Amino acid sequence: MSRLVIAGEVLESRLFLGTGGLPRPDLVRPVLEAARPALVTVSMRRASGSAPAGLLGILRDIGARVLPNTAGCLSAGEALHTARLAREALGTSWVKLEVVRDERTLLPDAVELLDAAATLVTEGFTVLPYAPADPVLACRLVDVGCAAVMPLGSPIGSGLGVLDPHAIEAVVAAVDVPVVLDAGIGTASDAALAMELGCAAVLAASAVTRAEDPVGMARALRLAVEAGWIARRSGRIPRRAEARSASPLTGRVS
Amino acid sequence: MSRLVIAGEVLESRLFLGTGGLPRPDLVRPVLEAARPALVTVSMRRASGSAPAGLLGILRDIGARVLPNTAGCLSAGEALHTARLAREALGTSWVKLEVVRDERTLLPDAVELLDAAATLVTEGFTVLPYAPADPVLACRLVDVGCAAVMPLGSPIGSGLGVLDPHAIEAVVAAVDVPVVLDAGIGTASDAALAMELGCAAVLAASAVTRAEDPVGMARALRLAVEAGWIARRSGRIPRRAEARSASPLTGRVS
Amino acid sequence: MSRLVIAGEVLESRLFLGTGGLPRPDLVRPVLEAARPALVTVSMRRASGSAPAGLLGILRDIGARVLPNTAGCLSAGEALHTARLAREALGTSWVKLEVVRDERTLLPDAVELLDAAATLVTEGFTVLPYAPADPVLACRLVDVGCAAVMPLGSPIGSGLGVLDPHAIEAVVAAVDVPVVLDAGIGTASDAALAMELGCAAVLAASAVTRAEDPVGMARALRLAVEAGWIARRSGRIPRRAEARSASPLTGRVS
Amino acid sequence: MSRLVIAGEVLESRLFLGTGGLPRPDLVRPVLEAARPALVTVSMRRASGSAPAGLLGILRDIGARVLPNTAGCLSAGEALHTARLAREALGTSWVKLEVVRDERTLLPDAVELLDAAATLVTEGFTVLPYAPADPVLACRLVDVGCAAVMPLGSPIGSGLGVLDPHAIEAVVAAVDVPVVLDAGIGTASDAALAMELGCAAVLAASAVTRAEDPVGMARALRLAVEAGWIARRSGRIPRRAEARSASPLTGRVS
Amino acid sequence: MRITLNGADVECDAPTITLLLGDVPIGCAVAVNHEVVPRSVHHTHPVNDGDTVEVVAAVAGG
Amino acid sequence: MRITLNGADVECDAPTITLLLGDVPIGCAVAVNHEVVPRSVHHTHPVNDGDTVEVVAAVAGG
Amino acid sequence: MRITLNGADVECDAPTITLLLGDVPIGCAVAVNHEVVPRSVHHTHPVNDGDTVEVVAAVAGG
Amino acid sequence: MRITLNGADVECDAPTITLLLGDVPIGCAVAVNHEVVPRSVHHTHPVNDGDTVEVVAAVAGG
Repeated sequence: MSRLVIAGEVLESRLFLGTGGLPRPDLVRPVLEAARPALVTVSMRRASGSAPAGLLGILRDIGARVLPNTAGCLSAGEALHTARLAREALGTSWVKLEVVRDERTLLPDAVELLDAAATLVTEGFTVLPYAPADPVLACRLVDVGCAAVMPLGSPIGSGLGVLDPHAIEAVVAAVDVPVVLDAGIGTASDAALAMELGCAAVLAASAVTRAEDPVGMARALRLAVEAGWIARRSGRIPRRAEARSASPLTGRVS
Repeated sequence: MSRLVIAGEVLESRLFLGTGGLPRPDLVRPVLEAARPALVTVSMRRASGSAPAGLLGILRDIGARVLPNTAGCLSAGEALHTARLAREALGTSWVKLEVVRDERTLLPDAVELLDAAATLVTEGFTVLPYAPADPVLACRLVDVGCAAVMPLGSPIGSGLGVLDPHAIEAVVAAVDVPVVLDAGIGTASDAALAMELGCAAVLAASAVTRAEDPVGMARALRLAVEAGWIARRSGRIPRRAEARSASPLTGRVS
Repeated sequence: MSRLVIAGEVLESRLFLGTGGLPRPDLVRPVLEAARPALVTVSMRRASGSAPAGLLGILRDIGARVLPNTAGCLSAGEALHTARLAREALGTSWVKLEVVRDERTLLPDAVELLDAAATLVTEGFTVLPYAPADPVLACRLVDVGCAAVMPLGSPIGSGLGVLDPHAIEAVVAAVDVPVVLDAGIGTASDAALAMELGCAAVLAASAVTRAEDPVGMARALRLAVEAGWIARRSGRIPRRAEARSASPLTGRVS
Repeated sequence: MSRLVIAGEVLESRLFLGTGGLPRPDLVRPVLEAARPALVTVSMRRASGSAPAGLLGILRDIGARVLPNTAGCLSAGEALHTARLAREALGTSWVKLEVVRDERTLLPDAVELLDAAATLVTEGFTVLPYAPADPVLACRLVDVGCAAVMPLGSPIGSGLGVLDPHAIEAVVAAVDVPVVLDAGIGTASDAALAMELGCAAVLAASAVTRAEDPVGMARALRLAVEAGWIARRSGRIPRRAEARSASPLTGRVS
Repeated sequence: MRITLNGADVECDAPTITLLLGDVPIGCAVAVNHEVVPRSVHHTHPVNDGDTVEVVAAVAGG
Repeated sequence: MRITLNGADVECDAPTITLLLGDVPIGCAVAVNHEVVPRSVHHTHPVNDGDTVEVVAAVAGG
Repeated sequence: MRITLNGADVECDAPTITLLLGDVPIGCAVAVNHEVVPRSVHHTHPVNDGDTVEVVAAVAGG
Repeated sequence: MRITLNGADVECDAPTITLLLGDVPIGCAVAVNHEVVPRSVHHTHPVNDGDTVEVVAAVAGG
């Protein structure tokens, strides 16, 4: 596959992964080896004093970048603080920016998001905002300097896939930065569909970590993302209401 | 992937391919190399006296089996005659049995199909019928000895994908032979979805041969079939209307 | 609404109703008054010796015809016997012909159905078969003399609506008798959609009888059937991917 | 139907109508008589000096309120100016607030919309904003004082219906003002579905004015809105994957 | 004599359907040995030892 | 004097809105220099050289 | 004699299938009067006046 | 003195972050009174009575 470039950086995969929710820590490495993600999301949480778990070491081993998120932030201010802590902790200026209205729906708050994105860009961050599937808001996020846009396919962790393919296509058409499908992926066909709609990458977390076999699902999503990406570039046949034979119509035995 | 077995034969891939409709004959080999199908469908047509094109040689080279179809047959009698000619010509008793009502819709005729299937089984054929997505008819086809059932996802060549996933799941639940999604595949996500619904394999033709880049689409479908197969076995997360965070809810910075 | 004609009989409504499953018998009359169905289905069951409940009297009062069904029959033979009993009991030669494979899926068995339909037609019955949404089978049912075809939208009692609108449209296009959407209706929009796809009528039972407010849902379905019927005849706007303003584009204040 | 109340005003219908796009002016009156809308949208456009067409007189005759829109406005400033002109011209402080990003997609601009809404509320307007189907933004619009929220089902004039029912349900759940489905209605089942999702009303324009028979479609939508409203209140049956008979299972003739 | 009435073994000595069942109301029908017996001949149609008699009624259905 | 009326350059010498436009019917409104002018003061509101005058009417919309 | 070969009227005097068609390659098959003729007997199977002969080949299908 | 450390009231007498927390490993960061304190100045940055100190670490997320 041709490679994905965000903010001038070449990424070696079009699958991004969150590992939160895995039932056992020893699954982290095989899941990452099966998924081979370009970016792996992490959250910033109060430390119990000990060193962070081996996640960062595994990322180094497999050559994946860390992408801190601001999950759980309910205001621009909280998100700014979390992003700055993440930059200091991880030495990366990339951030998956999340600002949600409430902890039940986990839906992005367009106003706080735009506010926080604008500030973080001026502070030198590379901002990838988790956003509504709203083409106009996507434009505004790009206007303030976001490096990508990450519309949700459906609510976080819902596994409902891409509820409004038309909206995702509209976001892709509206902006000239990579569009990453974030939230809602449930299984392989969802990921393939997202890529076919024009997304440049897909982020999955619960779909993998809460599957019965996380390693298997990691591998399935990797293949599906590649399949969808190639399919998009291969020019699919148009949908038609009428049938059309692939077998020759002439020369039939009568 | 664990291997597919039909009628006691092990097949090395879960993608079956028809090559009718390719714009240029020199695409046959690269398409087949990209798709690596277990079975490749052919039609029986009046010969102009010369030897058949190199398709059979290519199949031998890449290790794919030939699967003659009875495309274009409008009655059980025509289909029987075509199947017998195919067995003589190709030395295989496998047949993709098609009996359609008319050349416009190309929809399968359950009555003629069942009639032809029963006769062919008694003559020693391994019958894979192209059938309506009807669980009860699928049972009847198995009752008369069909080795697999091939329900349509949507009309032949339409690219509409799987119009009624519930019906395909019901066919899978109803029979204990492999179910092969036949007809309607348009792109990679359709193939992945079919596998996730429980199909044992997918047959594609127009989706590949009439794509802008048939070789690319062949590769995309191969990956998608594998992705969907693995996803099915990995136990996807349940769909839920409510969100659920993959990031920890505790320890957030306030 | 222009009136529905089946087998030469004018029906005053495009809603057919089954009343099985109502929580209380005193709901029968208000439900029927709210739904104003042209036909009301009944089943034939062993009598405890007493006279049948007041259902037939209510039908007489509101001017609805009775339509006996052969629900629960697993073979053509059982269906024939049930239809003959119904004709004797009710003095009508109309029958909603159901032959299912098993009591779990309640899906129609095309082979037994076609067999029973052919026999009943020769015995002078007016046959309305509950059938798979299969255009070819629909043609065959008409070929043997069925007066209408009743494809299922989704499994009986599932409330899943019309799972494959394309298939229902194809059935409508294939036959020149009225197509009645049978099975699967869950709510008003399902009924409207069925009519918009070209159905001549809709049959509902569980959607009404098991709703929290059966009388309300009866009224909703009556309105929805009328709405869908008129919409179909009013020539809906084409679906278009792009927006188009209904407000004037010129003369805007700058 | 129980009556709709917006900003303390009782509205006698749950259908709102735009009449822009009708092929002939003499259709206005019969269309309005068939639709019986509570509100009829108008746009403000440069006058050619003559009196405005008889639309206002017809509205008075049929007892419908006029609802000026700000269609075509690309900024908060333009929308404010248009709303103020409308109030002066029509003597109503109600306004359907539209601020779009561009004239091609006609998609609402959340930022400008929120800005304009806040200002208009402080000036005493009753603001009904045409908005993305974004529950969080809907909350913010209510926070600044909007009297209703009007999420789009699909792009204006597209006839694609409700592309993301889950999102509309989420908007309904998020706010305690009436939710009016605006934009995208194509036919009766779309309107019924919108109501079943919990909308308090539906606004249609192109669906009626550009139908082949606008008067027929107006009537169809009126019935569909009522059907969907009643269905919502009648407690539909749950969707279930398995069948469930409405006919008695016991007492069958064997 | 013994007959099977709606699936149950029954002892009876009614020589005709009418004497066995009385007047069968509208909405009901009778079959003997899997043949429908028209209402018009209920009063003459014999009931014999070993017969299988079914009486069915129309009930609310789907 | 010259004014801009609904986007067009116009020569006029009407000193007030009412003299310029007559009675503006219900459903219409007037703005001068982007400020709405209430109907009640049309007969006194001056029209000055260089003014931008807009007259709008309600039309069928969506 | 005259035969029908793949739907066309043909004059020929070949007494057997092999003499009529030569060696039929793999992937092809022959039917005479709607009966498949196995390759092994092509050299002896007679062609008679009025016969309907079909020669078919496997081609790319769907 | 008393500080608030990750939301808990804590008694301590460490004059600097380094003395309070030791070497903060990669993947962690410290904020004092809601300002991030770069790792490079942990050994000099004072901890004062009443300070709010946060120590956070990267954990598996979504």
